[in-house]
Amino acid sequence: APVELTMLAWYGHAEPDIVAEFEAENNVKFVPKYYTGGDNMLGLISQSPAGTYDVILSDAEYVQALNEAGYVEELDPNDYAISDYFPEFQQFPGNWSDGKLFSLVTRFGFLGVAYNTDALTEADASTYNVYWEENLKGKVGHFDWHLPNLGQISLLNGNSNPYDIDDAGWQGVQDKTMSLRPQIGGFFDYGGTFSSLNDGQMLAFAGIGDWITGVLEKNGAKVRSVVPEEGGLQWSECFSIGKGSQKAELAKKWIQYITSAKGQAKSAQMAAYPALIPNQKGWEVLQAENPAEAKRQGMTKDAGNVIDMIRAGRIKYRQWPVQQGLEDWNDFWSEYKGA
Amino acid sequence: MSDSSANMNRSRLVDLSLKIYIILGFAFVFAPIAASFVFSFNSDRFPSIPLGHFSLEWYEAVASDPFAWQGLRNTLFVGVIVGIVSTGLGFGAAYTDFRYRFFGKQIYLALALLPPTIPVVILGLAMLAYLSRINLSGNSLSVIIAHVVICAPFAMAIIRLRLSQMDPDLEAAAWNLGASEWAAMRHVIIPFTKPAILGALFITMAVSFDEFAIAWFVSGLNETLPVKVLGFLQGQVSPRINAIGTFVFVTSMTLVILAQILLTGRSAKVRPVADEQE
Amino acid sequence: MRRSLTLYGLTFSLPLLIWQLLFFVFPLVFLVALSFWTVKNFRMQADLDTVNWATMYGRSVFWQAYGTTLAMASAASVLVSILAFPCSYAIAFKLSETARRWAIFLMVIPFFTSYLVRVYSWQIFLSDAGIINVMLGWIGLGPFGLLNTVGATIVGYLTLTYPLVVLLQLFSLVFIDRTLIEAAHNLRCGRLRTVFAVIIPSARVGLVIAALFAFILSFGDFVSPIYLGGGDPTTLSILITDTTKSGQQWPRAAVIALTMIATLLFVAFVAVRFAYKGRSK
Amino acid sequence: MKNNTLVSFEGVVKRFGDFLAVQRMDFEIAKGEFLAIMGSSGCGKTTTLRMLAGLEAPSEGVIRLSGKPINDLPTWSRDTPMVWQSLALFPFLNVIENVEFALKMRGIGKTERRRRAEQWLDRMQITEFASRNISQLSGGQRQRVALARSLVVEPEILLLDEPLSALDAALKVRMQSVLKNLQRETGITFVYVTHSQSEAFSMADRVVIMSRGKIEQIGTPQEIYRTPRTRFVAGFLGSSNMFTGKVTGIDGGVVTLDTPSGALRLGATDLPGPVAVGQTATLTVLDTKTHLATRAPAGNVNALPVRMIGEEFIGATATIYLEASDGHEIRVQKSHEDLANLPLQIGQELVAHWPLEDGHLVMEA
Amino acid sequence: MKNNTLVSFEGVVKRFGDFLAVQRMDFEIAKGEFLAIMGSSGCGKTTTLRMLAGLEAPSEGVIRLSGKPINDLPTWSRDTPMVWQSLALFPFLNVIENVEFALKMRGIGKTERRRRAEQWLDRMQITEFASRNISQLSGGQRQRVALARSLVVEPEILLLDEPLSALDAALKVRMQSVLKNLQRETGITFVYVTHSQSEAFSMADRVVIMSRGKIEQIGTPQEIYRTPRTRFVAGFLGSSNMFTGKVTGIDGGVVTLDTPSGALRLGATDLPGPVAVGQTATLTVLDTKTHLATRAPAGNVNALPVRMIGEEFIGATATIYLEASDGHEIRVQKSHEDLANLPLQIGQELVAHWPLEDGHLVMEA
Ligand SMILES: Nc1ncnc2c1ncn2[C@@H]1O[C@H](COP(=O)(O)OP(=O)(O)OP(=O)(O)O)[C@@H](O)[C@H]1O
Ligand SMILES: Nc1ncnc2c1ncn2[C@@H]1O[C@H](COP(=O)(O)OP(=O)(O)OP(=O)(O)O)[C@@H](O)[C@H]1O
Ligand SMILES: NCCCCNCCCN
Ligand SMILES: [Mg+2]
Ligand SMILES: [Mg+2]
Repeated sequence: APVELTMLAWYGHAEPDIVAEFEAENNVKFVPKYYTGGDNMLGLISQSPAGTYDVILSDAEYVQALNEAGYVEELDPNDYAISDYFPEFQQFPGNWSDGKLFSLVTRFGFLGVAYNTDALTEADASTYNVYWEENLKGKVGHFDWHLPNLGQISLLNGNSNPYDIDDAGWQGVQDKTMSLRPQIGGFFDYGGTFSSLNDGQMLAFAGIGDWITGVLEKNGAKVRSVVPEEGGLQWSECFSIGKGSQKAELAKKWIQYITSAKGQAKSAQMAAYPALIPNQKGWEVLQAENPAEAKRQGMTKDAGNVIDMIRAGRIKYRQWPVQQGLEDWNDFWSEYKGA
Repeated sequence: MSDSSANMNRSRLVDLSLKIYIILGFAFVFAPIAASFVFSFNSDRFPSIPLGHFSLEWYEAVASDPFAWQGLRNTLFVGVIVGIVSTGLGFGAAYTDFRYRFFGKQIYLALALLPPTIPVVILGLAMLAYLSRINLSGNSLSVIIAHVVICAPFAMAIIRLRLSQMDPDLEAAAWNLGASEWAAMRHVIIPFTKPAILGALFITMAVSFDEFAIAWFVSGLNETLPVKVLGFLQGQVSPRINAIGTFVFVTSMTLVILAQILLTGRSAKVRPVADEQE
Repeated sequence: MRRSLTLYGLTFSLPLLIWQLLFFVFPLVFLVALSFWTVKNFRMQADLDTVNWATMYGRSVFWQAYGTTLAMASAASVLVSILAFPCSYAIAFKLSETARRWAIFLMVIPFFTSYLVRVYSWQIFLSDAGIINVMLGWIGLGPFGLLNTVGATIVGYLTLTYPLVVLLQLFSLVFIDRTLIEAAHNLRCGRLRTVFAVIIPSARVGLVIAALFAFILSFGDFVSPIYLGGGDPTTLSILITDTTKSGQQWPRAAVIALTMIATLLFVAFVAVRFAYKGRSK
Repeated sequence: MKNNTLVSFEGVVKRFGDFLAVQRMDFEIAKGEFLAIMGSSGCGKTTTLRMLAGLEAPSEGVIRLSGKPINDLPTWSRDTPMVWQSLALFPFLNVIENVEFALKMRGIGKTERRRRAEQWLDRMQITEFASRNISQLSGGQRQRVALARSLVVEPEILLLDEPLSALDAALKVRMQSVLKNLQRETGITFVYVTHSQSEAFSMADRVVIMSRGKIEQIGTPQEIYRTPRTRFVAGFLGSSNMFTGKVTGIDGGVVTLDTPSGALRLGATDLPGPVAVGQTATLTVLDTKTHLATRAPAGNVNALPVRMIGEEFIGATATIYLEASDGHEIRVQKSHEDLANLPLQIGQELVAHWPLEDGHLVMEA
Repeated sequence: MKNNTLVSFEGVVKRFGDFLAVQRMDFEIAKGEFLAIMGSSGCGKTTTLRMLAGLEAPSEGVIRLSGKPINDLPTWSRDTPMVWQSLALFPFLNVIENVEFALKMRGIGKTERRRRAEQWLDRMQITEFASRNISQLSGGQRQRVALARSLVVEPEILLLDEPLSALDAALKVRMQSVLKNLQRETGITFVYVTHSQSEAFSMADRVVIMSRGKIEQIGTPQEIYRTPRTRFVAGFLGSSNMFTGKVTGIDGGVVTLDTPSGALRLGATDLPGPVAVGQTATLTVLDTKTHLATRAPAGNVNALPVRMIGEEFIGATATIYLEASDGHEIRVQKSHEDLANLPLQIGQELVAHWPLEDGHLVMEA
């Protein structure tokens, strides 16, 4: 019988389109536990016995928390083809702590303005100000998490470092955000975001990007995401090995596989939701396998590709607030919702 | 019973309106179930009107997902055991309330009825925290434990209601006729409460079949089907929801209809059967 | 004869007591303890600090959510009781034995379908391009914004509670002594009046318990407010999820949960008192 | 229909599925009459009352109230309050609220309602329980509440289904006179189902005797007591000695009957119908009209040799059990004084005798 | 305790919370005895029976069965089957299954069980209902099932709580003799709660009269009937005339009592206790021992001028209602024959009289 390898991840990461090949090659069977939010994940790990999860996928922000809490094993950088990564991703913040590697970024994506192409043009959507448009009243949705939404407003307010703002800047973000409240038609989780964009319930969406609209687009929905002129945010997913894993060796093998060029190309086209990949060689494989998707996502050698956008400074990492507490942001978000 | 009431005391119009009202009630209850059924055969991933074409794709997706099968097995296993255990516990509590008066009874009853009042998200975490500390987390057993906690009160309520309809002299009469407490239990209390016991068994099973929030936390990697459905809903919006829903629905319906037919058949010729019993 | 608990009595009383002590009270105690813990760097630490209580109770959004949830759950339980009563009444008194058995059977069916699935299905009805608006469109009406409204949340609550409430009501209605109804008629009490003067008082325990269950289920539900109400307004169940997003603020979530428990306990206590009011032991 | 007829049953039949609970019933109840209905258990008394109250619909026939057919009138429009055998008190109301119920239904104001209810509690001697729950009352107390609840509206007709059956003897007697007085004072028509012969006979103006869904006899207590029209009635009252045999002669105003106990005669004036020689018939004679002597008395009497087999004393009266030569049981009921100078020992040979005019004929075996 | 005592109550008290339902009760029931318990509604009859059956625990005192204290013996080990006032038939069992219940509990095999149950159905005349549901029976039919259910085990003692109250008169009489015969044949001790004086007096060997939780008198029917020991008993039986007054003299074996209706005398032989001049006491005399005449008879009798106010006939007897000069009501019960030569019209002046030895004294007002 195949060896069982447990994976705690967002939905999709242990589905056959991604893992089947690896499973067959290594006589492994993934047993996934899919979570629906980073906090949810942390809660689950913290209350489960050590060693429950062999492989853990988490957003970059949470990796630090996992690491500090000692929920993940140290990784050996030499085990992985980090040198194939774009330079920006080789020393990815949060993956390293005191010079030690604890997780490895595997995919990322941009968050901008998601919109319904029947209702808005790309030009309309190219500024966060579109959310305040009169004809979108009640038709703007929020992905229900403070971090991407407030980050976007911070960008709109001209903060070059959207998560590192002083009290005045924070107050400005709050005021600006509050002024958006009457426009809002709802606060949605992943599934709700999907359906309300798909059926036109919401015409514009804050706090998401291609990882939602890309899937919908593939299914023929008239939605797209654009990084507006004020800039976009970047989310990143990283793999770690769970503390106390009995199958650390196999887990390492998996991370090697998924961060390899071949694995990366697969990952970019993940059926559940598409994403960008940090492995340059992976780009090449993708280009060869599925040039259309490579083009759609902007992972080509052409100018203006996603790395160029990063290099041009148009993209900021999504991260925990620096000068305020996470609670301050979250509390404000709750108040905003309740307003 | 209903036709013994004299006809001049009934109004056809009122009776008809009420019957239509019953149908409207059922329409409300069944609309989402029916829609789910229809959309489970719809090719589009995101349900919308007009429909796409007929497709079994979502059933195939579910059927080929070993975790869905594993989930179904877990659900059934958990549900049946939860049904039996919580009906047993609930029966005991209902009988205790019916029969005994003792110091601290209020507290006892509070314990027996409180769990459904705890928000499930919180109860889930609290359960997980506690169960993992006593090494009972992350498997079907932990789901059973947690589900019995919230299901037993339902069983207790249903059975207690039935007991309150019993002539209190009945049990005493049985004792008086030489039945020990145990015999009276077996020959009087249980026969009298049998409909409620069956009801409780079904309802608690159903509650367990449908519970996802607590199960998400405590089931660990041994997920039940509702937890999977939650994953589909929160994580990807897939008509597999409908496919699973319809599949589970049809399966359990078949079982319930069978039970119903068996029970009806029994009661129709209750006497001959009763003659044979023991 | 009511003797003190014997081996026989204990056989019936103890299992539930032990089970709930082991698997309910202890987790609950843990929850209470948790509400006094503190969180540092995403990690919960055992502590004895009232900060969570002070913080939560000091926030207006908490009280807002509290008021909203209370109002919505109350509205739902009153509404479902009123909507369900004619149905359970009709099933109890207007159907033949066989039809009644089938009606009960049909009412049990929803329990065997996933609540999640049904709520998800309601989205298909209620969305702007959904079944209802399409049908209204045929007669030139709409579209109306039905989804992501309080009304939609209430529809979700009804989906959750209607069958249960009908069954519970039914259960007390079918056992009403028919001669009481005859006696009322005989004393000049007309059809409708008998419903209020005799049937409802006779079935009071069942009716109140049914409403109570509806309240409890609605009060704690997070599925309908999120998937049908669009997360707006914030209910306590949503606030719990939100609160945990401040980096593992489970202790604060515990404060909300304990407040909810206290509320539900109070409501249940009042309801049961009311249900059995004026009845002798 | 007579002028003062309040209720009439015309060809009323009641079936429950296949079961014939009441067979073609034709009778009338006069305004202000006190009518008692008696009969063996399950004979249809309650069903008859329920049809009158509008709680069962007749399967056939017409019931009229004040001349108007009421078959289709719902109960609540009838004003035929009933006192239930099972009482049917409202358990969720206390005593006085139960009594007030009907007044409330008639829209009578709170104060007036309370006043009238209290008056009835008083009359029924249950004032002290006014605010008790029904479950806290004894059986007898409950029955009085049920009575008060129906009487409080002082209706034109009152239907009572064994209203006193749970009361003790003393209370029963007191309640009987309360009821009887009330009926006289108010002129309310009472239809009173009872098992108690003494209740029926001492209270009722007329008595209906039913058997298996059929009316066996209607008449004043005297008529029924003295001249039971059927064997069933005679047997049911339990107060007659019965001798079945063949009619052997009808002449000179005297009918002769040949019975296993001996030849008996009776006057032909009060015959139930045409009688022919050879027919089978039963002679009945009240046990109180049956006399005992040590030897056959002179005169035109029936006399049968009998042997004493037992005796029983209740209050002022004694019942002597005897058997005729063929073993047929004969009872004689007398006051102690009347029996004082008879040698009453078990086994004693005596003669039972009665005047011809005290025997009655029933054309049944 | 006598040798043949089956049951004894020794200082038994029963409280429900504060309410004293049964007050210090001391009495014995002999083996094979037929004991009837009577009393007004709510006086504690059912409670007494339930304590004996082991369904209520005495608050104080000891109950013995065959000499052994049984306070702590559970019902099911007692073998004291009871016929319930509420019947308490099992609704989920049919008639014969109900009857078989106790046999089944005793582990008796299926065939034997069925045989014995059928025998009892037959005896109770309910064979045709054997497979009916309880809900399909009339009240009387149900009661017979309840009787059969308890009798089927042919126990040493049987407790009956108004077992015949729902039966019709004829059936009641038939059942009475069935019960009485059964009791005689089997020697089963019967404890029989009833409201019916005639039932109690005609069936019981001894009768207990209770009032408000207290035993007022125990004795044979004759004793109780002839010499009621308390005003309550006399009033409860409703068969005595009562005159309350002050004792004015005790001499020569005669006690004189000054009552509002006149001075009355009685023999001093049968006094309930020491009597002193000046005490208040009540003289009772049975209405059947009270005679009527147009003028005061000669001899040593009590005689009171009275006026007739009403009459009532039941069967062989008539009751004449009269009032004394002070308005006090007096009843006289006689056979029609006894009254034949009196001018009985309302308003007629007569004399009520009785021999001194027929009066009894009760030391109560
Ligand atoms: N709803 C019913 N369905 C079928 N049979 C019935 C129904 N009601 C009464 N009966 C039958 O009809 C007959 C007459 O019943 P009813 O209640 O009138 O008798 P009753 O004379 O009042 O008897 P009792 O003196 O025992 O109260 C009985 O044999 C009874 O079993
Ligand atoms: N469980 C109880 N709790 C409180 N009071 C009770 C209880 N059972 C009986 N009583 C009271 O005790 C008294 C005696 O009741 P019991 O039932 O023995 O009366 P009874 O003589 O059988 O009356 P009835 O002739 O009406 O049946 C009554 O006043 C009754 O209200
Ligand atoms: N179904 C899981 C999708 C995970 C996407 N992660 C990115 C979070 C964006 N806020
Ligand atoms: Mg009847
Ligand atoms: Mg009693």
